[in-house]
Amino acid sequence: SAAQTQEKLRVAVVTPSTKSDLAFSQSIIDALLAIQEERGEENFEFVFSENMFVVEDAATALRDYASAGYDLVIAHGSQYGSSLSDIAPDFPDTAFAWGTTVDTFQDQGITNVYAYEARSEEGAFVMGVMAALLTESKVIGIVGPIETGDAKLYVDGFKAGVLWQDEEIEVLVNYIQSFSDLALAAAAAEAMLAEGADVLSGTAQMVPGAVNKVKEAGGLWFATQSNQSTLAPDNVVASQVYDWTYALNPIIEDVLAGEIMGEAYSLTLENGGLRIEFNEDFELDEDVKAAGEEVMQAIIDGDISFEVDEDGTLLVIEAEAG
Amino acid sequence: MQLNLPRSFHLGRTLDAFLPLFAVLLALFIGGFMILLMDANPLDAYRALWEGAFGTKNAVADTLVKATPLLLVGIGICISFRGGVVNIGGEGQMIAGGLAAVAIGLQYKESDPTTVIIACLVGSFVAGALWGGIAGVLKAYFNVNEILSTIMLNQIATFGMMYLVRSEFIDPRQKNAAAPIPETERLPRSLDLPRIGGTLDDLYDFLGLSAADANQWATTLLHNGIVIAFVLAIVVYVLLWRTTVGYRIRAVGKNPRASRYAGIKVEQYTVLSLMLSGGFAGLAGGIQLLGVRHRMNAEGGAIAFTGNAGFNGIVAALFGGLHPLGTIPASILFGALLVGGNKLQRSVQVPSALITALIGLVIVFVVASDIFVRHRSRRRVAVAVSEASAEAAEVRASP
Amino acid sequence: MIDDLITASVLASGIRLATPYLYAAIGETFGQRSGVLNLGVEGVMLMGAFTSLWAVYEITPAGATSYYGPALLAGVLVALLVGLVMGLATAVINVTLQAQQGISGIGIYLFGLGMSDLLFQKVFRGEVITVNGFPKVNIPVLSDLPVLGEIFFRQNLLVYLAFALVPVTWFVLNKTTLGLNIRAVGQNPEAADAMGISVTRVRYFTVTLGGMLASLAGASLSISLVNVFQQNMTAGQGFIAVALVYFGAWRARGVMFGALLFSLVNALQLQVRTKGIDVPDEYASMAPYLLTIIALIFASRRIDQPAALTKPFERGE
Amino acid sequence: MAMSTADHKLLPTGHERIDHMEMRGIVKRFPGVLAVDHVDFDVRAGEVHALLGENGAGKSTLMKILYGLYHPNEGEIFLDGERVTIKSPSDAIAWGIGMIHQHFMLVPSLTVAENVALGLKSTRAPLLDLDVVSARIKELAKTYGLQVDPAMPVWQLAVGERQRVEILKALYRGAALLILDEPTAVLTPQEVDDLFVTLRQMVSDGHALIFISHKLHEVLAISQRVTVLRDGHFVGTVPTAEATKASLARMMVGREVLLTYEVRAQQAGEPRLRVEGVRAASDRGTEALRGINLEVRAGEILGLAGVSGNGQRELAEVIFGLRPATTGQVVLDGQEVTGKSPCDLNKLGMSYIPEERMTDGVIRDFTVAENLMLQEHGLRPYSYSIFMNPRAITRRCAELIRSFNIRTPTQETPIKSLSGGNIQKLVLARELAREPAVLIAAQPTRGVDIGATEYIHQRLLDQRAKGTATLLISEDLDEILALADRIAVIYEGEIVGVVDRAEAQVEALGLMMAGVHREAVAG
Ligand SMILES: Nc1ncnc2c1ncn2[C@@H]1O[C@H](COP(=O)(O)OP(=O)(O)OP(=O)(O)O)[C@@H](O)[C@H]1O
Ligand SMILES: Nc1ncnc2c1ncn2[C@@H]1O[C@H](COP(=O)(O)OP(=O)(O)OP(=O)(O)O)[C@@H](O)[C@H]1O
Ligand SMILES: [Mg+2]
Ligand SMILES: [Mg+2]
Repeated sequence: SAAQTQEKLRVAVVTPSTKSDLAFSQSIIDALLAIQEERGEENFEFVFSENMFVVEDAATALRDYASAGYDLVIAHGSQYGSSLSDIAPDFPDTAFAWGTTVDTFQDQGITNVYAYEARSEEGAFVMGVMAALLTESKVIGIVGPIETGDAKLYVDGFKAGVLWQDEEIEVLVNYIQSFSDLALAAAAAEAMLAEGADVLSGTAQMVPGAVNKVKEAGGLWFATQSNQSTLAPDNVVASQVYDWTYALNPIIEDVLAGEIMGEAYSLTLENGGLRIEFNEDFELDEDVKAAGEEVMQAIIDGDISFEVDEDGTLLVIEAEAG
Repeated sequence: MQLNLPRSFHLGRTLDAFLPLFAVLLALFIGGFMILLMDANPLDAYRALWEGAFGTKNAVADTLVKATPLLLVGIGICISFRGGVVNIGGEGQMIAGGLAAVAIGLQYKESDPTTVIIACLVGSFVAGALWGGIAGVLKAYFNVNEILSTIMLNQIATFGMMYLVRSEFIDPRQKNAAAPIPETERLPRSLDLPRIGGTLDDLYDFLGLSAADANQWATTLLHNGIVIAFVLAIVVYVLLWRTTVGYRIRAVGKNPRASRYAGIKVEQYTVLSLMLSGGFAGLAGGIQLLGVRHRMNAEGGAIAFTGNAGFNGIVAALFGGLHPLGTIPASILFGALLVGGNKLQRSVQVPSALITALIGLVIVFVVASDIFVRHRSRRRVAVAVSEASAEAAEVRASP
Repeated sequence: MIDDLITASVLASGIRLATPYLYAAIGETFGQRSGVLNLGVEGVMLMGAFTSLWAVYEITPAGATSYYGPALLAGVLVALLVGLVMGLATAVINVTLQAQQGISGIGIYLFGLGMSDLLFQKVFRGEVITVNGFPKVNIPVLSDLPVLGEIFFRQNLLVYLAFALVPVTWFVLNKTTLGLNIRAVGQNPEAADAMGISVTRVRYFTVTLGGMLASLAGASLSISLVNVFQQNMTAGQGFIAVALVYFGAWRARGVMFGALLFSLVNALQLQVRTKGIDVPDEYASMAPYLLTIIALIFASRRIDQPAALTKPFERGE
Repeated sequence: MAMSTADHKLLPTGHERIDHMEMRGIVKRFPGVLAVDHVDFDVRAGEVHALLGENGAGKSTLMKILYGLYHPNEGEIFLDGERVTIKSPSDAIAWGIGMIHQHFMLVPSLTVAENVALGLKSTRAPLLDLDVVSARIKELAKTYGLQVDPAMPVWQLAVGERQRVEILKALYRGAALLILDEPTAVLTPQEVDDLFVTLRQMVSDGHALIFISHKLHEVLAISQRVTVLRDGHFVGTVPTAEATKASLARMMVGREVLLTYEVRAQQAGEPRLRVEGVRAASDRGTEALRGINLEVRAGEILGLAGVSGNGQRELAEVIFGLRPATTGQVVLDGQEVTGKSPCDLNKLGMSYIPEERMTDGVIRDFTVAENLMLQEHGLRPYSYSIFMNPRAITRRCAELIRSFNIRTPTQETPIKSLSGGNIQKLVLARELAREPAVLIAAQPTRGVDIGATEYIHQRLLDQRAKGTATLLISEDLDEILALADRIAVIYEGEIVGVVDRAEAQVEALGLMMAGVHREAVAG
């Protein structure tokens, strides 16, 4: 077919943490592996630079990949944006992708940068609703790293879901100001458990510390960014999984077609980029699952949608019945 | 006899200069097994490391850009360690400097760029100096150990930066975004530190070297921060060994009691050492901001901005024998390892952890090899001095 | 209000958080008391954290739902062994080869940081796995005490052991010939040498012991506190531990107070946020660091830093 | 060793004695220095063999070789005829050799008993047996007359007491041969007498002693034989009975040495330094000064006599702004300077030669030149604005090194490789050369060889002639009597009396030093 006569597509990705972080960086690597699987190694090659916390190192890597002739260079970290806006104009024939954001620098006259993001509040909202139905103590806790970006969206969405279902529930939120301190995440979870929380969730790579405390205490856990069921088979209810292939595939199609458009893609429940994966080992009450699926459908149908106001508050917008 | 000695002298010196290089090679040899373990070819890996650090003009430029904050932090470390204080606060001081630079730059983005750039750099030095000065005052007047306070102040600076960048300093464009990126506005391009590639090309032209590779440097990211750092290294050298202030800093560092007896105000010089040291780290932050980053971003914490230069600068300074001029090659070596290491990862696709471990090995081997240099140089001094004193004895005996 | 914040569970959590600091800082105290600064604690902690978890994972029978004693024992032993090896290497570098202790420590740190992650990726292909770590052991009778029981006596073995080390350390340093030698070597190695004590041997001992305790500190994270491993999971704790040695003025008890102060404030600041009290998160996170400094300003202390700290010893030829 | 022969008698400590120790053809080179050049030396049980020589002659080096601290480049050591290699102090200790170092080898933060127990096998190993050690210390203290409290931390002890701890350490380890490297340098005359009692007792018990001192009268009083070194060479060994101060001095220096001075009478001028009602606390928090009143006039040397530890150090530190006075004031040339910093006092022309020169007077890692410029580096012509002027500094240092005869390979040599006496000379050179208005000189000739002592005394007198007001703090009554115009005696933080030299009598001064007031003595 067409793809076979084509030259091999070469993709490079730069990630801030390690590719095995069970969270942000791992999700993009997993997506690229899946694409490679699908398209075949002979057609699709990808390389990565991980642990690029240092932004200037990431910039060097991006530039280097672009000059080495990679067809698509992915900057998987919102902190890489300003470097990307410097680099992209120097390589007009190379496609770049920047996650997670919606900004493609069109306003700066840059046309070869794609953007991708996950509407993580959607899945978070669904899981929040289920959490509200599952809690007996009426206390729910959420552990976050720092209050920005994807983490903030997730936390806000989860909280909104809980309160949408049941306004009486107390939601404890704790941004521990660290992506790597497992002990602190564990202690934050302990504090919440001690406050009576029986259902918890959390985002970013330090959450395994918290999962473990939930496991010890016999609480319930909702995961995000990747499937964490193996961490605590008895406690993880469901995981919101990011499938970046839904954002990457359209970009790759553009690149293969030689039409670099610089568009923005979002993972949503609707397009399947966001999936709620239920833990098979966990016996979830059918009613709760049904309620979750119902909300999910409402979001997919656009009956429930989300907006962020000027203060950064997440608003839940319900379409009028009918 | 007189002809003989100087020759062996030089030979000895040269060998000393190569000993650390042997140590690096030995560390890389051992690291080769680690690379094998990760199913990669060590030779390819090291070729990539070399290429990444020095292989192209771009690589050399990246290495020098990486070396700049290391050198600036390092010369500050030379001051503080010579002054008897262990400044582990480079990270926090760099952040203070970066914040000051971005604040000044954004505040006066309409004004004359040259003036603003200078104001940003001065501001970053002052901010770093004040942040370092806290540890200085705590040590001099409250007896709080500076290792403790600087480690703590690093964290405090990081959290402070994260707060400011998320709230007061946040880019107005991000403020209302659904998922705001915690970063400041980018400084206007007029405030970017001037690139010096063009000048270098002119220099090549002038020297008649440009035939083959004309205008090779112009496109690199090399900015004039490296020039500032080189000049300041010399300034610090002069400060430490040619001025009364430096003399007093060193005296206090070696023996505060005797210094006090000799009439030196020990507390003031302790504070001064930490302030100067912090100032240079702050300037490293300022230069990093104007030359490389152009904005602050809270994601990834301190390291995303500093690249660990606050710590690595200590290593560079100690590699350089706590001598500002020795710190120059040391920071270039270290910058090369970091830049080349990243290239190694890209080229042979080994985990970044391998490079981290490799750099650790190199550091350990180089410091451990130091003892041989010291012993050799001591022996050499012995020979030289006994020659000198024999000569002196002859002179005395002759009349 | 205050009652709400300082609850038994917050205090208990603070005590748990203090455990890794305590192991690492006590190990460092031994080294520094004999005149050797080891800044590489964090690297050794990470190695200990990974290897002990690996051992526990390998030995625990597949499908086990609760802890498996022999595996935990093996985890601790492996951590001690790894610490021994890294400690010995540190001693060779710092004592025999007389390396600048500041830099060699950073080298060891980076090596441990990289190596632990590398092994993790090699062994587990980078998958985060959990193990069944040390379970809580309720001390009979005492654990039933109101409040105090929850705070002190419902912890796990590695927590108890860490606190038990405090009086043991005090005893070893002050009541044994070994302790006397350590103190003398750290204060005046020339004098100790002139009395026929092998400065080198004493320092090898303390630095190796320091390595073992640092490694155990790592294990106390990975197989007792959080039961998982992740790259760089120590997140700077090793450096804080070094700072705590200065805080404690080179005494086990002082180090313990420092570790407790730091960790309790940390637990408390988490509680403040859990309670939804309106403080910017970053300010709350600063609190432990800030208070540690402030505590030192007000603590009037007699400071006797080991006079030979960081100074390699070499007898005149 | 096991075959105990009849003539191998045991010492009272229960250890075997060393009948004869011999060093032959010892050579030791240091960077730039031939410190010991083919030296022979021996000592027998039951004798004190004194080792004499100028500063830097190689005495300490030779002894450190015997104690295993240095390894000789050439030469052999024999113990009772048997050739031995001494690789380390523990070897030396095992052979029954003990050493008391010129600079004390004590751990200040430890107690006396802990210092003694250091390196010994405990009877309750691995636990400490400090009670056993303390008991044994008390026993030894009684046998040899060495009073000291085993439970005291060493940093709280006076120098004389520290000396005793050093001897106790050696005795405890059963030193059959004891090396004493300038043990009297820091002792008061009374303490020296006490020490000699101990040493004589040891000799009669069969110990072999090696005694190093710059004080010829001590050597003449205690030793049976004297060996003299000069510049690392062996000059000769003579029986003490055949030696005199003058002959020994000639052997050491190679020329005649003036052993007395002519102090020209001189009219003292205006008071330059006044101390009025000064009280101050000691490091331990006790009251060290209890209302001191003193006056030193231009062109006058005021000797401050007293047993060490009676407030001399605290007084000097208060005057020099290093220690706060709780009450009272210090007046310099009519201007009150109480509490001013050493920096300001330096500028006002005050100069201080601290007693602890190793820690307070020099920076060990600095070079000779850098140490010489410690105060003056900020003045013209040694610096202009903040820049130092290396040429002027080099010239200045060369001059000081020459005029004070400091033995150093170069100006750039780190001061720590100079011999003890030469370090002392350097400090004196620095302080005297500034021609101060007021000079506080604490123990200025302690540890300095006789040639240098002569020179320093001469310089103090020259300074006096130029109008300097000097406060000479010394425990050496001979020195005070030789130089001072007036003598003040300090006892427990109070001045018990001031006498003119002309009227001073040694016995009366001795009584005052023991706390008897001048009025009482006179009356
Ligand atoms: N960790 C501890 N456990 C039990 N008792 C202790 C501990 N630390 C100190 N103590 C008790 O407190 C007393 C004083 O403690 P401190 O720390 O001042 O003594 P130290 O460690 O012996 O100090 P130094 O080495 O300066 O003598 C000790 O003598 C001991 O009785
Ligand atoms: N460790 C060393 N390194 C270099 N040179 C040394 C060292 N120790 C001593 N010297 C040199 O060896 C020579 C002899 O020194 P030594 O200490 O033996 O003299 P000394 O006779 O004991 O003098 P003093 O009476 O001043 O104590 C001196 O020139 C000194 O500078
Ligand atoms: Mg005690
Ligand atoms: Mg001597």
